[in-house]
Amino acid sequence: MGILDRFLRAAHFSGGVHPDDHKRPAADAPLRVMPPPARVYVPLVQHIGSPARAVVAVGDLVKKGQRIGEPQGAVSAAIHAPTSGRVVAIGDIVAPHPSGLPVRGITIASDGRDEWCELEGCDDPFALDPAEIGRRVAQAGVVGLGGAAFPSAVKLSGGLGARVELLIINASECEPFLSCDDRLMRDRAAEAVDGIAIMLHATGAREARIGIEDNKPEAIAAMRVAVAGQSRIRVEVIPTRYPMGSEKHLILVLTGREVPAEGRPSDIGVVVHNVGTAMAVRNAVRFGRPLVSRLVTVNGACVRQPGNVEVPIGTLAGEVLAFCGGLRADHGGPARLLLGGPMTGMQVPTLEVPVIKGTGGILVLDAAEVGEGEGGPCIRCGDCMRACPVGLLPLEIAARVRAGEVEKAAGFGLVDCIACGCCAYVCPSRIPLVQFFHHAKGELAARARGTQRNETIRTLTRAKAERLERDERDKAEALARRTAASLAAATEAAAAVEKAAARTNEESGACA
Amino acid sequence: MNEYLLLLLSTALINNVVLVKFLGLCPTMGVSKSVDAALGMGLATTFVITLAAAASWMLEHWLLAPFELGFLRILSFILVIAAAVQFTEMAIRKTSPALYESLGIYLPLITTNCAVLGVALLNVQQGYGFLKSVLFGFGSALGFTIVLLIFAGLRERLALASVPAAFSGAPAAFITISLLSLAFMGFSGLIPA
Amino acid sequence: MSHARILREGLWGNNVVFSQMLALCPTMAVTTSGTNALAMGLATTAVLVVSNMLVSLIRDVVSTQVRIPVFVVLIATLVTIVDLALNAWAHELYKVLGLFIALIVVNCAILGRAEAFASKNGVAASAVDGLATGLGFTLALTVIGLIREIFGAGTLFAQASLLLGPSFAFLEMRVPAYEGALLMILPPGGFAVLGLLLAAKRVFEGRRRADAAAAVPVATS
Amino acid sequence: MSGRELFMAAPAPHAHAGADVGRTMRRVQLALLPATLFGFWVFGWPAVNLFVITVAAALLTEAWCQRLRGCESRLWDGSALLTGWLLALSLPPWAPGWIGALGGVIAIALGKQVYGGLGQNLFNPAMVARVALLVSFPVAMTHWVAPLPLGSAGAPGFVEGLRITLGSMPVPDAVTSASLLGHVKTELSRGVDLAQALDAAGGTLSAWHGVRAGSLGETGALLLLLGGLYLLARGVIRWHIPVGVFAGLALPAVVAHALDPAHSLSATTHLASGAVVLGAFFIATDYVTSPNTASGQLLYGLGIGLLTWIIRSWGGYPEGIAFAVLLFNALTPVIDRYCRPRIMGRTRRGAPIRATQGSAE
Amino acid sequence: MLAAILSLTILGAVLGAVLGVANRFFHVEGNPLVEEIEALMPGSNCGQCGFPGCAGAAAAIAAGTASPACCPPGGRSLAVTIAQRMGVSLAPGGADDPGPLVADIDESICIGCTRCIRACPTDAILGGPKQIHNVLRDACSGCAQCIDQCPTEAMVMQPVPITLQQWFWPKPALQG
Amino acid sequence: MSVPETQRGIAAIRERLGYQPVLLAVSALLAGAALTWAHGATKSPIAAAEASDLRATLTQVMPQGFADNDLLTDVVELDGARGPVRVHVARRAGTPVGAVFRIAERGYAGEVALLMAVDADGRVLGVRVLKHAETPGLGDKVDRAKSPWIDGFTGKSLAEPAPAQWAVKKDGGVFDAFAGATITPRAVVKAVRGGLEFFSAQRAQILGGRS
Ligand SMILES: Cc1cc2nc3c(=O)[nH]c(=O)nc-3n(C[C@H](O)[C@H](O)[C@H](O)COP(=O)(O)O)c2cc1C
Ligand SMILES: Cc1cc2nc3c(=O)[nH]c(=O)nc-3n(C[C@H](O)[C@H](O)[C@H](O)COP(=O)(O)O)c2cc1C
Ligand SMILES: Cc1cc2nc3c(=O)[nH]c(=O)nc-3n(C[C@H](O)[C@H](O)[C@H](O)COP(=O)(O)O)c2cc1C
Ligand SMILES: Cc1cc2nc3c(=O)[nH]c(=O)nc-3n(C[C@H](O)[C@H](O)[C@H](O)CO)c2cc1C
Ligand code: SF4
Ligand code: SF4
Ligand code: SF4
Ligand code: SF4
Ligand code: FES
Repeated sequence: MGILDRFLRAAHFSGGVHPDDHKRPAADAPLRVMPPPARVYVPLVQHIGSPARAVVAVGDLVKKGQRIGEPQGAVSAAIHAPTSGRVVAIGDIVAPHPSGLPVRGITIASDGRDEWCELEGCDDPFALDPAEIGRRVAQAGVVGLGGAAFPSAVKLSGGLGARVELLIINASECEPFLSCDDRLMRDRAAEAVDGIAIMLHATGAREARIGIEDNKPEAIAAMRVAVAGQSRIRVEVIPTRYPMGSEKHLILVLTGREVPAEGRPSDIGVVVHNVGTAMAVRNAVRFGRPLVSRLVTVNGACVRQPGNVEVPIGTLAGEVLAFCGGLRADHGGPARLLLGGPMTGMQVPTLEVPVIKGTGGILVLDAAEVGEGEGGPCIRCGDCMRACPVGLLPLEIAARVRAGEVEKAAGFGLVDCIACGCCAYVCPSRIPLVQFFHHAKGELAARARGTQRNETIRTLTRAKAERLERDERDKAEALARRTAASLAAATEAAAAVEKAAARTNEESGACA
Repeated sequence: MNEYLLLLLSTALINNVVLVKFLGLCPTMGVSKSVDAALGMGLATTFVITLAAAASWMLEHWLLAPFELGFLRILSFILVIAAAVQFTEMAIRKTSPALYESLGIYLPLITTNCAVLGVALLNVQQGYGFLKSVLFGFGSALGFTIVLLIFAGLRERLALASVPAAFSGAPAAFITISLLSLAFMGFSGLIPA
Repeated sequence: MSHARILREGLWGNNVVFSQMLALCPTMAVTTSGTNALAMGLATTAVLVVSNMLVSLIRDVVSTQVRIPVFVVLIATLVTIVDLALNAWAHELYKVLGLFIALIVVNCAILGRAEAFASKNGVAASAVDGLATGLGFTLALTVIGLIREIFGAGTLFAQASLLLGPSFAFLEMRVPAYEGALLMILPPGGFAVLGLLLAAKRVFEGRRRADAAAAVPVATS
Repeated sequence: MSGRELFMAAPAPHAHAGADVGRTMRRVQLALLPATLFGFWVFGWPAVNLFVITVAAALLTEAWCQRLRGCESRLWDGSALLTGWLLALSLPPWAPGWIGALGGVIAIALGKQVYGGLGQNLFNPAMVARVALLVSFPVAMTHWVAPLPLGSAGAPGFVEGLRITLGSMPVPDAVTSASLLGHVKTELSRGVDLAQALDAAGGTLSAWHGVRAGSLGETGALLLLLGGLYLLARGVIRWHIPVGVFAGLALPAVVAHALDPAHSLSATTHLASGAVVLGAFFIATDYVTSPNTASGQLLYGLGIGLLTWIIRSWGGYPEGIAFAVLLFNALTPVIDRYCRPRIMGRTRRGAPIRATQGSAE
Repeated sequence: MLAAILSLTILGAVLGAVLGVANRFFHVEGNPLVEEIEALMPGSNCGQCGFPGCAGAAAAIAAGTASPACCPPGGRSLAVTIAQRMGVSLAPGGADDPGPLVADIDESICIGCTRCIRACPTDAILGGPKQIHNVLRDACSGCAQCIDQCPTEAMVMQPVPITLQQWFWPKPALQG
Repeated sequence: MSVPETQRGIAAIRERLGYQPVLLAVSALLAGAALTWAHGATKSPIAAAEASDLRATLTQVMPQGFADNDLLTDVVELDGARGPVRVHVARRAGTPVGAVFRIAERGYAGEVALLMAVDADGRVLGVRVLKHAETPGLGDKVDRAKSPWIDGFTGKSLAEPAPAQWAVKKDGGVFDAFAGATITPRAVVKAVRGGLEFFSAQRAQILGGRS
């Protein structure tokens, strides 16, 4: 089966770019583990979906790994204490987000002991029921570590329907500067493969394929050794090209099949998990350890000691940087502070933002790395179109967004844009294309919210009007009953009341 | 056959109604803000002009010429055209709401399109037979539709450009149609009239 | 609306060509020279005044069903009369203006004024409106015609004496040693001149508004 | 606050490939340079003067319009220089200076700045100017000269050249000559056979080596081809438009020449004469006014080629490429509307593809 | 010459009859407001408004999707007339439009009198007698009917606060 | 608005089915009457204007007072190379002294139509362009309004210059061409020469025919 498949699959997707990867010095530096800082700031929403609800109060003592946030709703994730200590505040903290808006979170003052709470492990995960694995992963608050932070349990246990046949492990790590997955595979290949095997068992897929870009030979070698003897897990070397790591493109390259637009990988029997997620799943299932730390790449010309660090969730970015020797002042100083990679990562307004589950990198870039330059008007060169891995016309979409015609922009496939940034990366006029798309998507969402709100309000208004009217009628009828029994003279009054009620009835009918 | 093809080509492109003969400019400027509207307008106009060419030929040859009533030409042509347009609009509106939405709503706009009467009058001047008259009407309308569509496409792009305030809107549209007619001059001399 | 106001609107504020963008075909077709433009403008004005008055007179009698045909009949009659008259007594001019005399019928401005103004107003006001609109049209045509003529052929009001009568000879002028840029009298020139004039009008009005705003210290309402 | 300003949020991506508009324009200019210098050599000082005047007029108009609009000056992005350059290359080399000056003004003011400047125009500014000049001043615009290489006997010196450009000295009659296409058109209209007509004009060979009458920049076809290949290699342009233009012109020419060699030029003559090479590589490829997608560009190129052939064969003008480019500029929005890339996960028509469950085998 | 007058009269009569009958048989009932606005429009059906003719423009204005000032031939006077008829103001929103407002209750002043609850047409206010009240932002229509009811002035209208979930990138500043 | 009742009355009648044809018929009737009157009033001036127009063109190509008859009505219909030609015969005191007729040739952009007058000896009296589509500024110099070039034919005949010289200078003839435009003059020369040949072939019929 594999052979035919190899012929059928596409070696490429159209579009994409080849940015300078800047991975090396950081990727080759040995992995370091950062001790818990004095305080951790743990946002209650670190994932896609509804925020968790705090289940501790200010002053409570917590152990590392203790659940402090309860998931709410079907798509949500639990939050756990990253270290032991005392809850000192529950309230607003600066979100690790370009807006700099506050987010609700729990602040814990570390007691320095970093003491685990009681954990429920399991010696033979393969004996567990897949549903049980899903439950344990959910318990552990595992979310996708590839960037989008979607609650992994939802994807694992096929909670969303369709049967999964193929598990793809996303170890492509196509973003420049980032190397946390690379480092993980080099140093902990066996554990990662164990996690993949558990996932394979949980999803019921027949096979797992680990996609690794060919610019990571050490990781490929390590993973090849680790999968030896596992007949259902295979390492696939794929060309280096951004955005190989985007799940739809990875699936295309590995299977030759396209995920339908507006659909999900599960529609074609595939599920994609990041390799770090596999590690987190292993920790959750084998040892009952929730997701309280993650590997973070600290990189960029302005960082004194670039490398990969295992960081407790909630540690402030500034402290991580300090752990890496702080910033260098040469190079004309830092130009941008980013969380995540340069292509899709976000610039944050201050160093005082916490690392969260989805933070794969902390980058401090200088002007040359950012490639700053002067912008201009679009010259319709079409480079953005050729760079777009989805086949969109970024220039046309952006022109319409600029003119305020968001609906028309949507007609050009705005919803299909994965915000990979290839278009803006190549644009000679440096049009902030991605910002146009983010804006338009936000605008469309806001309009949809507005419409929905109006709908709600309309329903509520009608409901209240009806209720008032009913009350009035009830009152009138009660009055009528009471009076009819005693006084005949009162009947007239009752009739009048009834007539009034009827009139209101008619009026409201006309309104509706 | 060749002769008919040439007639069609020459009326549609070389002696284009809008750009060369200067007929039907108001709707060309008015209904060219979106390609969809332009298409609807173009099709509706094609229908009316072709109809008018046929009707005016009959009026001319069966009524005006035999009774030597040339001085009633303008009056009778326009009367018949206006009535036909209004009738068609009412009929479509009632019988086919879908067709009305895509074509019918443009019909009232056609009463003020001087290309309709212009083509009918030119037709008489040329002294064509019935078939050629109809073809002449159809070719002219086709030329109108082509220019309208191209122009609407250009204006949609124009709407996205950062045109200086003094030129935004109508002035830029006129400059654009000026350049379009400049381009159409390349067709001159292609087929000797 | 006062008659002065109607006049001002028709001549400038709501000029058929410059503001309403109607009657564009004659505006482009007969403005290859100032003389043609002037003549066409005057012929149209005559039709406009009379048609506006007549429409205003009969406005209560017509029904919606046949309103357009009735107006059209009326206008067509007037136009035919003008057409015949020009043919008889200004034959040279008639040959130049050609088809476009007949097309005054469908000149959107005429039906437009009939519908928009005359069918809603009294006879006197309608006549003034017709006159204002017509003169506005004449003004626009003549300006465009003169610009195209001077740049395109190097003359002003050429052949005025031939077309309008010997008394108009004083208008004729010629720029010596200038052959003219042909483009201006060809279609592209016509469109471009109108586009540039519209832009100029906008700049002019913008400047005037700015001046007015600067002159009157912000009025508190 | 300054800390916040340092990190003023910019959207992703925070990296850039380094392309910029000025570099693209400079590459095109570099590609044009050999053919331009060749043109200077063939036609001497008057050609140099005309070139300088045209480019200067374009640059001055650009600067003036940008001042009027009150936007920051983008004079040095090279696009106005390129427009002036291409316009100069498309003029008769000994045309009077005022032709070049007026052309530069028309190209930039009416062709470009009216629309808001770089990237906003709908028509190719240089071709707008060329066609406007041709239509307005047909005599001056069809006045060709025979090659008089710099330094050869009878070639005007610098001062003479200046006088010719400024119009204070008439062009000597002996020098005037018809361009190949103009000559062919005249002779055909007289009923002279093509073979004879071509013999008199020096045959097809002169078209390729370039020492022949023609516009300033069209004669060095081989050098232009070289420049075009450089642009292709550099990725400044893609092959679809040039190949489309060549094919659109050559295919009907081959057929017609086979059917009636006495009255239709061969495909090679068509390709080598006039401004085909210049047009295909440098003019039709203008980003702003051509379609974006590969299929759209191919269609656009084919259309320009075909229309050029039609105008040359039957039209009123001996050379049709400028008109063809303008007409297809006008059609570009229509082409763009119908030629769009397929979106991943969707059919060509935009509906999501059907999910085919399972079976990787 | 009798032929001329006669033929024309017959032509007129026939066409008039056709149109009259057509109007009777093909009559489509329209929206009275649309018809009223249409009667105000210039009727030249030039299409400059971007709608297919005056009827189209009238329908769009009545539906609120077009501005009363959309008709160039009608000019300013028409715009004013239509705006008056529609009861709308001509001036567009303007820069100082604060965006939608919702009610907010200052919890420290609220005495739980429930008056606001009774006034709210959408039941957007939660809370029983003598309890601190709260406004459900998603249900509040911003009608401000509750504001005057509050005896302690605890209620104010405030712009909808932007949350992390709702924030999105602003449109990039215009370029070129 | 002062009489709302009558208004309403009219409004009611206006909606009647029978009202429409009557209204339109009445309008048409009035229009027809008005036009008939106008037609009657302008009929003869128009005819006169058209006739004088034609006559003016015909006499333009010959010296003043060359003929004393009405050229417009003195016509013989003859077969030319391209179909029938209407030849207007000029007479003095009844004797044919010349002829005026139309000639045409394909120019640079379409046909150039000319009117030429020949005297009884076969010498050109004058040539005028009636219609052409030549490029303004180039070919249109054949128009007398633009340049006197066309007067160069006056006095020429088939014998003088010699037949080989009946061409533009570029082709070895005696006639000038315009700078940058040879095609149009070439066409005109060819047409005039064709006209002279036609005249010499049909001379007998033209001059012999009595009116
Ligand atoms: C409502 C919803 C349902 C989803 N269902 C599935 C699913 O069934 N299978 C799956 O693999 N991913 C599912 N996802 C996750 C997305 O397909 C995707 O993996 C996730 O958003 C992260 O993708 P990205 O990092 O490529 O953006 C779902 C996402 C959402 C928002
Ligand atoms: C442009 C783009 C680039 C991405 N690059 C990577 C990547 O390099 N590695 C990765 O694991 N996920 C990447 N993702 C996210 C994947 O699409 C997908 O969400 C993820 O692999 C799902 O695994 P997870 O749920 O375990 O995170 C990328 C997404 C996008 C849109
Ligand atoms: C736009 C354009 C219009 C032309 N118009 C005419 C014309 O009307 N009459 C004419 O004889 N030649 C015209 N020509 C010139 C012919 O193409 C041809 O060059 C010329 O007649 C040859 O004359 P020459 O031998 O004097 O150069 C025109 C050329 C161009 C480019
Ligand atoms: C490949 C290429 C071709 C170009 N061709 C032209 C051209 O033909 N005419 C022109 O005016 N500008 C041309 N330009 C310059 C630039 O695109 C032009 O000034 C814009 O059309 C102005 O908006 C070209 C630029 C490039 C990169
Ligand atoms: S890459 Fe930039 S300049 Fe080029 S077409 Fe796209 S948006 Fe325009
Ligand atoms: S950000 Fe969107 S439009 Fe741009 S290249 Fe990526 S998918 Fe295409
Ligand atoms: S712009 Fe005014 S007159 Fe023209 S169609 Fe629209 S509403 Fe009617
Ligand atoms: S503003 Fe209106 S909807 Fe909102 S709470 Fe007050 S009364 Fe209710
Ligand atoms: S005058 Fe308006 S369409 Fe011709």
